[in-house]
Amino acid sequence: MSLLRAERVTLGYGRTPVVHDVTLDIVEGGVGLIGESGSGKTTLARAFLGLLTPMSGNIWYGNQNLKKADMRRFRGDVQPVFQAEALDPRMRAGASVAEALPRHARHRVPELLEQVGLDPALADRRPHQLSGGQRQRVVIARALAVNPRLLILDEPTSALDVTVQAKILDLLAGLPAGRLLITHNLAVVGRLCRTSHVLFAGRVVESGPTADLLDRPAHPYTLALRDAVPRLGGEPPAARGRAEARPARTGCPFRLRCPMAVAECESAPALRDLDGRRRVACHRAEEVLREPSGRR
Amino acid sequence: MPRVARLPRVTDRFALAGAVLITLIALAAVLAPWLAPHPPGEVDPLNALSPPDGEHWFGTDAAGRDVFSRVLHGGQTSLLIAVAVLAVSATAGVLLGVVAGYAGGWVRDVIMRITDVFLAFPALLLSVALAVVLEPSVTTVIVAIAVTWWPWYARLSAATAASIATRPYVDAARCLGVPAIMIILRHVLPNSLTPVLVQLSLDAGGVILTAAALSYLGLGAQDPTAEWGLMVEQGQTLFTTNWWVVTFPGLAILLTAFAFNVLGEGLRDALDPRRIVK
Amino acid sequence: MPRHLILRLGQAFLVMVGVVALTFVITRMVPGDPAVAYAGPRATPEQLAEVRERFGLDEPLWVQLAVYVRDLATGDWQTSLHTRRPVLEDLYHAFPASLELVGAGLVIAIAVGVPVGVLAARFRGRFPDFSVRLTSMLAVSLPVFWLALALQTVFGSTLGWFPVAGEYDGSLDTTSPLTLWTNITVVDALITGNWPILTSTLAHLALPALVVAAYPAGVIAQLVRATLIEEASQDHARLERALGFRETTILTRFALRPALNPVLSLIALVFAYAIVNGFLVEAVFNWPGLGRYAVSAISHSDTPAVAGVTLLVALMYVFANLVVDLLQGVIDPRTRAR
Amino acid sequence: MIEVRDLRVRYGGRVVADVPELDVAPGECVAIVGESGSGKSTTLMALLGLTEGAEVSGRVRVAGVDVLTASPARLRAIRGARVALVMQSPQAALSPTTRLGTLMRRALKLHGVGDAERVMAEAVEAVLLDPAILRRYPHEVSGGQAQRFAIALAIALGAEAILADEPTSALDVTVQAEVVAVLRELCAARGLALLLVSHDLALVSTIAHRVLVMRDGEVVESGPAARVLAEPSHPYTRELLEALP
Amino acid sequence: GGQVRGAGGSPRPSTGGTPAGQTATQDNEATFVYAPNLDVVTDWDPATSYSNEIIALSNIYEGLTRYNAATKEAEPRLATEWSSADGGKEWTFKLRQGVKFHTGAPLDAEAAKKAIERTMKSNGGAAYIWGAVDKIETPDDATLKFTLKYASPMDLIASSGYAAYLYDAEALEKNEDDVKNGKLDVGTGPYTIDSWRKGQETELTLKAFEDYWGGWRPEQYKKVAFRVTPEITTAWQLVQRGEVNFVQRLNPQLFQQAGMTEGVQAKQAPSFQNLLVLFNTAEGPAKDVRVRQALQHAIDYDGLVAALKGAGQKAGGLVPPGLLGHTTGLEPKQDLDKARALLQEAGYGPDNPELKLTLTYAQGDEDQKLLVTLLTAALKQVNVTLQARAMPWNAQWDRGKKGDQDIFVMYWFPDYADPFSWFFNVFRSAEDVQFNLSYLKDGAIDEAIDKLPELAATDPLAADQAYADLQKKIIQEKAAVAVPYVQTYQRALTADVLGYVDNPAYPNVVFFYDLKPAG
Ligand SMILES: Nc1ncnc2c1ncn2[C@@H]1O[C@H](COP(=O)(O)OP(=O)(O)OP(=O)(O)O)[C@@H](O)[C@H]1O
Ligand SMILES: Nc1ncnc2c1ncn2[C@@H]1O[C@H](COP(=O)(O)OP(=O)(O)OP(=O)(O)O)[C@@H](O)[C@H]1O
Ligand SMILES: [Mg+2]
Ligand SMILES: [Mg+2]
Repeated sequence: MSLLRAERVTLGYGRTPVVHDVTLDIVEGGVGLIGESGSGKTTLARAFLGLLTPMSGNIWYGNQNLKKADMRRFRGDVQPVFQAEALDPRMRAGASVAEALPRHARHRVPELLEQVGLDPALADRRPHQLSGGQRQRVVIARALAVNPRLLILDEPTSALDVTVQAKILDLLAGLPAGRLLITHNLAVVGRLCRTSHVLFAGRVVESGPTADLLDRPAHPYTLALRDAVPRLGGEPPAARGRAEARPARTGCPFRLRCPMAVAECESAPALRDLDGRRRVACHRAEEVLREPSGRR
Repeated sequence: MPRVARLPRVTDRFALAGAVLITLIALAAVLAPWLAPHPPGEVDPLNALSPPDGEHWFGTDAAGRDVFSRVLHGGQTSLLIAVAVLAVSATAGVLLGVVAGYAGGWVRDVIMRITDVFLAFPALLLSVALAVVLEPSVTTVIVAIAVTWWPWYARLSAATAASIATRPYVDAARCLGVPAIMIILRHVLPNSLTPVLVQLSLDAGGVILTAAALSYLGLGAQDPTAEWGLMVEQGQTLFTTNWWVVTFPGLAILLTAFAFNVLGEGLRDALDPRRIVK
Repeated sequence: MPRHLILRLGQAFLVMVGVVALTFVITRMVPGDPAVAYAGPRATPEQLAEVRERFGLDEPLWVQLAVYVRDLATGDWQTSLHTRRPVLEDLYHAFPASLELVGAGLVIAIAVGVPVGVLAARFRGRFPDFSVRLTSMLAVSLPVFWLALALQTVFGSTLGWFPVAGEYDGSLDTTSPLTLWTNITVVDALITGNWPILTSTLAHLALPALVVAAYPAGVIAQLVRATLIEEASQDHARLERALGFRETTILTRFALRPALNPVLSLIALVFAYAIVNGFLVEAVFNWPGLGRYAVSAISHSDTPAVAGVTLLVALMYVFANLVVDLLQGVIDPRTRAR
Repeated sequence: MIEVRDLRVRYGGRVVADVPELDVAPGECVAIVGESGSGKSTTLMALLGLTEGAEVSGRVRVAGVDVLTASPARLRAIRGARVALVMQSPQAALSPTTRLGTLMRRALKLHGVGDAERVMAEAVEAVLLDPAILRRYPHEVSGGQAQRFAIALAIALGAEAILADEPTSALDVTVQAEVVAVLRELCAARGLALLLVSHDLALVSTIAHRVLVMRDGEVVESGPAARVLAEPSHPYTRELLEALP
Repeated sequence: GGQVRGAGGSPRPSTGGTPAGQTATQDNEATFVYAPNLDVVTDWDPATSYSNEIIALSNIYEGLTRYNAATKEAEPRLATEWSSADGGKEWTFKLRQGVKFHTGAPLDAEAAKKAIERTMKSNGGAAYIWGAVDKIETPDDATLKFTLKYASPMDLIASSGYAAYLYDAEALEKNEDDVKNGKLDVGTGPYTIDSWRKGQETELTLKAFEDYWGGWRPEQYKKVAFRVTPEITTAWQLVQRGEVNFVQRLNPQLFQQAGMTEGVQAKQAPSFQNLLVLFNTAEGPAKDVRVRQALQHAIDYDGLVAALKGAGQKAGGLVPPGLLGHTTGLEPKQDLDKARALLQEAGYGPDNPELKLTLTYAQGDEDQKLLVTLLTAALKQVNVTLQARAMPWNAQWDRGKKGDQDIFVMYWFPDYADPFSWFFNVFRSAEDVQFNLSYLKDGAIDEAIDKLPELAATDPLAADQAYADLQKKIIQEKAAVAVPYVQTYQRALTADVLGYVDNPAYPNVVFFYDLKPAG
């Protein structure tokens, strides 16, 4: 039984939906969310955190609907780690962490900072006096303060350079909590998530075990993602020259950029089960699978 | 390196100059009882309207009162009005604005429409009515101006708060289960204050001017209270014949409003959020 | 866009409803017994009773409010107790003059404030900037009645460069009578080609318009300067510099348009402020506008007239805001997308 | 094309970039990598004299002009026309109230490029964009489009050198591939000098001829890309490479 | 559609309009421009008019007589002669022959009677002046005979600036709307309405009535304009520039300047208007006569007059000089020691609890404000705090009628040149308070007041004595009022205007017919 589950949710701002009819289960072993910029990853994360009410569909927290759930317990169970600016610029690091703690437990601040590998002396600094890596650790420390069962991580390392990034990832990998991880970086997903979902234009286009997904993509977009990753010392990634096309409004949203698009793609493909472990929304998934496997 | 424009340090100097000026003015006002050569209400009808001289530095008014002493004492009233109006209207406006900005939706709509109604109202006319109901006095001026002043802060802080409310750190606090009221007080409010602070010092001059205009129309402070606007009003028919009666209080208003403006301009640059964060 | 427009109009309507209610409340707070004001100082109690009945002043308050709203909607803004003419008609005569004055003031304010703001931004931190900032701060700090008296004395009386009071030389009414179309003298003189009246009005307009312009010009200069500097420190200004554009070109061709947006919203606010400021200016320069009407209405406890002025000013404010909102879409395409 | 000796940029006395040597020849691609805040963007800006409020010393020759001593007019003459800049965040670098075409037209007119309409259409098509995009405002185009528009701007002006600052940081890898392809093509086909800033070592390794590694404002290592990335000599470079996931 | 503004209306000042060398017999084309500080006309009805419009109506309408300030007597106007009988209870007026209304109708006894009766019936404005009239008869076309209920000086009453006009009542009733809207007037005076635009700067213009019974000489002003100018300084600048010819009131400083300015003549004249400081005799601390007396002694009369710098002269009693009943020997003086002693007796003063008194006065009146300032300062020395409040007249009066203050400050002047109104209106007890704002209720005083008219009509000497006694009683004994000063009008005219004489019975009125430009 997973802790959180989205069932056919549509999400949007104002009246414009940006995430369409997504079903997603946060299971053990980490769940990754990858996809194009603007495809709705953060939006989905906000919905899981109860910060955004679905326009339709439900989010289940255990067997309760999140709308009616006991929010106090929920807040203790699920915590976010956001991209940037997750710390109040006017608050000292210690105070930010303390905010998560009940009054009598404020003495735990140093302990929590140490847990994420920070010198407790940094508690007196304000965010702008901390480096990006340190800031991100404070955010994690604050999230850990409530002993959450699930962390929702939205690009926790994208603002950091690779050396710092590596340290944070180590820290996250060692935490007992479950996680939903959002990132552009396929390598990071590969390391932290057993299951992954690929989002394109507000729709899940492929999901399944991360390793399978990256080894043998079943959706052309996943395939393109994998192949476009530059490799150290490798050839420059191949360009297709049609990347400016926006998601299509009808039919398969990827079809304007898809090298394998055919007439059939003008009707929207449903998300279907591929081999019991994998689901994909593509009419030609089987052919995609037959593409030469990655250069990895 | 020549030719590369140097970022002006002038801005900080502006803020500093404004602050120093205001301190001086406030000191003069507070110390008026000791600095002023005459009590502000001391009349000397036989010496009415005598021009500035060694005895009366700024001359005397129509009742023979010492203009210099009255200008000094008038500072107390005018500054009191400015501080009180800004305190009241900023508190009310910012609280409402922050709630509106944070809550959004219909709460925001309701608050902002009410704000609009008050904004649409000519301050002077609203003040007229209030001045009548409450009897013209310094308190009335404060209430009357504050009533028409708060919507500015409500608007300003609603806009800022709305943008603050979408910041991840506010979301983070919500996810920690911090109650809305605490989020507003702890995160949204403090982070919405910078523009308000700048606006406040820019507005201080405006309040003094409005109070002066109300007094000028006979709706504000009442004689024998020494208040700059009232003094200008009393002297205005003497403008061409006994310039000192109206010029000195007028200059006092100008100088004070100017000092606050200088401070506000300076603060606007000095408190630039980008500077704070960097 | 149409939906946005409808929404905006709806909001404006709601605000007007609020204003009407508030106006009503306020008019009931204005000093003196309106019946006495109407019937004259030595009226008998019977006469007073009759006046009260005629104007419905003896009805309960809520009935009066209902009647008030109904009358407003049907274009009956009541009769002034003091001039004894329909308030709407009085306003029709007084408002154009105010509009003329405030309009001229705002035109001056924009014509001076914007270029001066650009100048300051262009030479920021240097002498032109310093002097522009200082002058604009002085302009916003000047007590308006004080400035009015000073200008009138110096330029009107002492130097004799400008007329000291009035809207135009009254004797022109015989020599070149003006045909009224809009009731705004300058505009009517312009469309009917009445040059004597036009020049006379412009000469009379100069000083009071300058006084009205002082505050908005200062604020606009400051705002333009601040937003231009802000814009000029944005990434896009760097790109424009990298493309080899001159600093002045960057400010005027690229940065000014987004910078005008806050200026526009400011103008709606300043408009209402200027009308009220105009009250003081009109008194000094004897300008036959709304301000004089309002001040005399206030001192005569002329409730319907005070209410009329209030409503009109509020209406103008709401209207100006509406126009500005729509204009902003034209100036900055980003707001249109919203 | 670009020749830098002992460039030192200070903000308020703090040295934020110290580059002893940096040359880019026509047809060559040089990359600067390094941690965030190490002075990469600052170096790029200094090459065009765009570091406002900084003290800059050293010798910088770009397109034959000594940037640090040249008159503003001479500087303006090389900016855009001979050396083009592609800024870190593409959309923010476009004036929000100016249509893309208007900006390009003004720039062409400024540098006296004749037959503007044809040049514009060609340049835009060269980066695989639809010329219709010229009628749009910046907020109406995607990041990738804005990025390529900036490159098109450089092509239209006939720039001999492009300074590109993290041109792909906000893009997903598929879009990144497109942008990179266009830049490489220009180097090879038109002898363009390309100075690229990036923190993506893998990307750099695929396109750069030479690499500078910066840290804390200092160049800690530089040399041919193949060597630096294969056998790093400085510990920081090694650290960077090891951290690659 | 377009509507032509000002056709006909033609305010042009005379200065500069008359080239040198022009003889006085040449037609005067200039417009005389009068700068009032308030709107000119609130009520066009000659029966009920009771406000500022006197400055216009006095030139449009005429009464039976007009008061002559120099001789202190009524002199012929529409009546050529008159006589009284029956101890002043019967009055006969002979009407002037050949007088025409502006409507074209002739003035005869019947028309005159109709006008007066209509005015009496209207019961508005100053119609009360006819209160003594029992009936009016018209023995012939040229004779008007009044029978009174009690003796009254009808010749003076008929000279009143308000409610005494003879007008074409028939035409008025037929065209009531036109009259109310200033499109038509029904008077006999030398001028008639040219144009009226309420609220405009040049609110009203008048033109000569061709058939005026007095006839027209070429040099007289044929056109008059009223240019409303609220700010004194503005008005002063306009008169200096010759844009207006007459400013009704300057402040002393400007007046002094006017005296030294070329092209301007400064005119100063005593008025019938004095300032009354009325103490609340009915309620509050001032109910105690000792407090009232202390207040009287606290006013710095000499200081006030000095500070007025010529805008007022010290008063002696209730009745200003120039009127019957004016007494000497009642000149007040400040005496703070006495005030302190009186307060002490009453339980206030420096060693006792602070006494708080409220005072209301007219907004915008510099002279009243001066009084208040001086009084406040003086009272502070004797531990009395004055809470003074400036209010618009209507509001102040409303409040006064409710008895809601301790001290009420106002001006008083008579509607016709007679002191009676000071007593009858201000100090006679009344059920409904109107102007009895000291709320005095004293049977003896009432009785004495009621006897005054008859006494004045029959035995002026006795009347003089009765007035003197009453004033002593009201001021000294009852201490209901303090009278600090009588106002002095300080006006400015352009130097080219000849023939202006101030007449205190018609405050601020310029009889344009009597003027001529310097030739
Ligand atoms: N507050 C908002 N109001 C309106 N639209 C929004 C809002 N926030 C996001 N959007 C839109 O919703 C869509 C999805 O945004 P979201 O932030 O979820 O994308 P993302 O997948 O997280 O992208 P990125 O990788 O750039 O963070 C985008 O098209 C974005 O423009
Ligand atoms: N205008 C400025 N004033 C003061 N300091 C500045 C200014 N611009 C940049 N800096 C500082 O210079 C240093 C180098 O900044 P720069 O933008 O060159 O870094 P970068 O290497 O491009 O980093 P990133 O990878 O984050 O883009 C930083 O510490 C920055 O804070
Ligand atoms: Mg996101
Ligand atoms: Mg950078």
